[in-house]
Amino acid sequence: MALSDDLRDLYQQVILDHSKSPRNHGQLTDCVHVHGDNPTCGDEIDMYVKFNDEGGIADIKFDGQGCAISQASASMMTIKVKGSRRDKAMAMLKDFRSVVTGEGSVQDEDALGELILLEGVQKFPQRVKCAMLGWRALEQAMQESAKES
Amino acid sequence: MALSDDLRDLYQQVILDHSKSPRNHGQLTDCVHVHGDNPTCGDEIDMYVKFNDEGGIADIKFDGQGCAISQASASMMTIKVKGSRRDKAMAMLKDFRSVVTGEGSVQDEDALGELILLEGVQKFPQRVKCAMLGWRALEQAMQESAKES
Amino acid sequence: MTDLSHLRVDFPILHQQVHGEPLVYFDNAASSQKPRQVIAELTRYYELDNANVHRGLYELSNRATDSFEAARKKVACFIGAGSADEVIFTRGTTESINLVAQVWAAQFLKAGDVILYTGMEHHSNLVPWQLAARRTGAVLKHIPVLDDGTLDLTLLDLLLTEQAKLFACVHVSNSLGTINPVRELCAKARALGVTTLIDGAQAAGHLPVNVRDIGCDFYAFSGHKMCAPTGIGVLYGKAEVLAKMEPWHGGGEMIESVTLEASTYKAAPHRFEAGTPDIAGVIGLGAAIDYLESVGIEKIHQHGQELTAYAMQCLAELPGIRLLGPQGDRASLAAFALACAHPHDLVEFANTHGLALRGGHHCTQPLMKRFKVPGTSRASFYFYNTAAEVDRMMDILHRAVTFFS
Amino acid sequence: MTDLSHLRVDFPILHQQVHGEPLVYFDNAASSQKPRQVIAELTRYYELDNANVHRGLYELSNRATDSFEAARKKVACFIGAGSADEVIFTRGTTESINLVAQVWAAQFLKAGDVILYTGMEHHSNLVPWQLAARRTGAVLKHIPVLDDGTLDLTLLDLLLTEQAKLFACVHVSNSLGTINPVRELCAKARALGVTTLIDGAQAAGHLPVNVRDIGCDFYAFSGHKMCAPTGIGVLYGKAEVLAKMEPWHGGGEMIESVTLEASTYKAAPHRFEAGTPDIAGVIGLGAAIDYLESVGIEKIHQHGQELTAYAMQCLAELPGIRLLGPQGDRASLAAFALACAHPHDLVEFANTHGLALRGGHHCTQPLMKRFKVPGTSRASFYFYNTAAEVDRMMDILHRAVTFFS
Ligand SMILES: Cc1ncc(COP(=O)(O)O)c(C=O)c1O
Ligand SMILES: Cc1ncc(COP(=O)(O)O)c(C=O)c1O
Repeated sequence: MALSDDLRDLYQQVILDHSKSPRNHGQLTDCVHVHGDNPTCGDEIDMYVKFNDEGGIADIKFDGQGCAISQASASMMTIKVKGSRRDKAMAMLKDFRSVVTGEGSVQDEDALGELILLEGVQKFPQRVKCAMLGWRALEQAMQESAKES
Repeated sequence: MALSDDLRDLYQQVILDHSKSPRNHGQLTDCVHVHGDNPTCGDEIDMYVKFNDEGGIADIKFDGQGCAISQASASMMTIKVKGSRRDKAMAMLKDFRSVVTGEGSVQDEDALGELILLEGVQKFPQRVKCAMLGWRALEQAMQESAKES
Repeated sequence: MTDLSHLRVDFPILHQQVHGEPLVYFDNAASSQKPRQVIAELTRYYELDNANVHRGLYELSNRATDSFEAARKKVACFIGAGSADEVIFTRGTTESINLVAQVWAAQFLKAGDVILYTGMEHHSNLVPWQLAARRTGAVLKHIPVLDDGTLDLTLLDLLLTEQAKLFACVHVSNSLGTINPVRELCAKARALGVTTLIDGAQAAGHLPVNVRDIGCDFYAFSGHKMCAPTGIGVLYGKAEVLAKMEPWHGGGEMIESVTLEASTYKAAPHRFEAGTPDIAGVIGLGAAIDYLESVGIEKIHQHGQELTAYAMQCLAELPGIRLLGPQGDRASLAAFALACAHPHDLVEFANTHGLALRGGHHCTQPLMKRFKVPGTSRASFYFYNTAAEVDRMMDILHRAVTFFS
Repeated sequence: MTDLSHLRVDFPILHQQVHGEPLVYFDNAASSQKPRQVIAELTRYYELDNANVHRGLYELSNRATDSFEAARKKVACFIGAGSADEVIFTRGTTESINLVAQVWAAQFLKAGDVILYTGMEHHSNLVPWQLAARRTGAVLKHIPVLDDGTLDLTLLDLLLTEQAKLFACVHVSNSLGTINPVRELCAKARALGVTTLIDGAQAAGHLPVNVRDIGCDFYAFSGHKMCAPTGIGVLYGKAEVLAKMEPWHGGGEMIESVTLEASTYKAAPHRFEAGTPDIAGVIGLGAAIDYLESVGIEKIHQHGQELTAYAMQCLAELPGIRLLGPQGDRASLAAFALACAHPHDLVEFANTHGLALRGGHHCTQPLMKRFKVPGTSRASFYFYNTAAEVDRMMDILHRAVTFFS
């Protein structure tokens, strides 16, 4: 029955809530737009990011369809990174990857806030790519904005 | 030990003798020339046939390289078909195929003469195509001569 | 209901616990399980007869070659081919289709010719034609799918014309369960001189298949979906059509004579089977056919229809469910979307209770777009599945609805 | 002499009588036998884990996928590849070479470019290039073979030039036993920007192979010749080279996104593995590698060299024998022609005494022409063969000489 507990961990109330009512859902104009997908699953995400002059994240919204994990992860992410400096967002990305894969050490757990709840993904290695879907799109958006400037 | 007996049957002295000193070995000019081969084995034969006006076999020689069975069969065949009428040669071809495959019935055993010795091939189905190599070439030569006339 | 549960003893894999609960394997459309008779035949072959085929003159090689070619005859019989020479062994449906999309298409398609397929094709019957179209300049068209999961045949006269040089169509849809009227479609195509390829991945071993009755030029299927080992499949090709086709791969077994500059080739089927074949796989496929025939394809089909009808009826009662595919005559699978849970979440939940479902696009992305779903959950059955297993599935799905709502 | 006869217990097939005498299996270059560990792994897989890979989110599919990808890593390690992504699974050497001769050649060869191979290539490394040359207009050249069975490297500077765009070369000749200096050849090719493909069918599993040390762009081999199941093989491709290559077959597993009109594709290796792979075959190949590594490739190589040296020495005493191939460093096979008997007759005779030899052209017709023989008889060994078996062979061959003289 251990796996059922793990499952409960994976789909905690907060996570289901985010997946059903994702925050920062929608689109932005005049922004960097990245489309990300998970070919194996068919999950898709559109990430819209506005950067400020220093490369920090001024505004962010997302759109698309996917499983509870990918939706909740993206929703929680947008809350946390909105208004962040570039290096801060990068650090969170790195830390979050450690949280879901269980590899490497987390530098600043506090910064992740409730994103820590996605730790349950560790027990479901197939879902790591779901949890990372939004983050990978953000990473790409940051790379593109860096190239432009 | 039954198979050893079969093997002795397959390679009777007469057969080995024909394979070592094939009769009607060589080439002819002004004749129908057919090249036959056994792609799986690499056996090759060149059959040279002169037809008379009625389509009978006036002269025949062969050349090439192959196993004892294919060489002996071709050698014995040339002796038997040389001077034969077309329909007679065709009948022998059919009878000989029955002898080596064991399928169908032999119409005129006497006509085949010592070719009957190749009956041992029945026990070695993989060698049927060896025994038939020269005959298939003859068959093709007869078809070509029929087309021409 | 037709009960074939006595056959479950033949399938060792079914008798295991997964996460503390009995395994319920409902992903048969992706791959079937193997009876001990097939596994035993592989072992027998490797322990007694193993040798390379066609080129040996010794006992083991003769035995291997005999079993190998006997399996080809079994396949020919199984699908009603005119001769064993019409049976080409491949890795599976995908390779079979690619063979045609490379060799036949390169020879017979030119710019502007139409390749017609349908909106419910598996990626394996779409992408090869897209690649062929890019190479030849042929144009791609498709027959759309109606809301009930059947083909929109009102457009057939418009689409299936003499301009269409090839018509590729799935026999049984792996995403909808639709059984397409391939016989009628091929008859119409034939009348227009259009070459036909039927993707039988979900049909062979599930319902009676007779390629001469269907009247197709090519028929492709996979062994692993019908009790045979992985890595073996078949391309049936009509003798007249194969006779005109150039070789595909070059190598051993397919040649007649080779020089350092050029070569000549054998006739079909060996022409298309370069290199050492999957000998054990072919012999295993023969054993699988023996097994299926001992059960009876008609019985397997009937069982599948009954079990699916029962599952569809149970599923319909789930709150927020949307069932895809036709209602009446259909193949043995049920695909659905639940309002409360994305397929991946549902399948993950099911797995924690030992239930193997598949969630996703099922290699039919265009069809998912057509039905405006990100993916579906799918339960697909084979003759060893039971109504009791469907009941267990329903119990688990009800719990999932509670969990995710 | 290195004695590995204790391993014979692992090979059930070896312990049988053929025509009343103990089987002596000396056709290992055509296909090797399988240890019980590999057969057992196939059974284990089918009885416990069987499911389709990569697309499932349930236990069986996860287990199958894990074993499948673990086998890819084992292969990468086994041949010293830089990463598992450089390992593409195919049916065997022949399919591996055809993949390159179709995809790479279509992209990178143009009319007048030279494809260079050697006079000792297997048909599987000749015919694919002949077909590629016909499609692209490339020109075929070859390095001739000397009387001692080695390549005529005095012509190398003349033939291996910048005009050559591809150099295809067998690592170990299946007809002569020659071990070619592939490292030196590839170094020279690389310096000139020539892409290289090495046919490792007779090398992998027989001697240590390290593709990065060899420095080739492609390396092809078959599982069935190295204790693995039939139907599975490998194409190694250098990451930079694979990254530039277009897809080959279209279908499931190799796509990223598909619409009814066009598609995008995954990166290597999955880009080149369309459709359901031979899952059990791949896992069986992994088990074979485990087995070979537990024996030790160095030890296998040494045993082969010693046994072959012994066999060559015994054979040399047969009246009217002509031994082919180099005398010194060579692979574990002996090919010969007897004045008194054609290979087919000899092999037939051997078979009646339980001895499995091969007779014929060994898929190297041009080489047979080169040596002016209709074919040869070949005894090819693997680590489970013994000196006592060579003695039995000699006894049978002596009797054959008497019989046919
Ligand atoms: C040197 C060589 N290359 C290629 C092949 C072809 O291998 P396969 O038939 O497994 O594709 C063989 C074996 O027959 C071989 O010995
Ligand atoms: C309808 C259909 N076509 C083609 C395929 C491809 O079969 P395979 O992956 O065995 O090549 C499948 C199975 O995945 C299928 O369901």
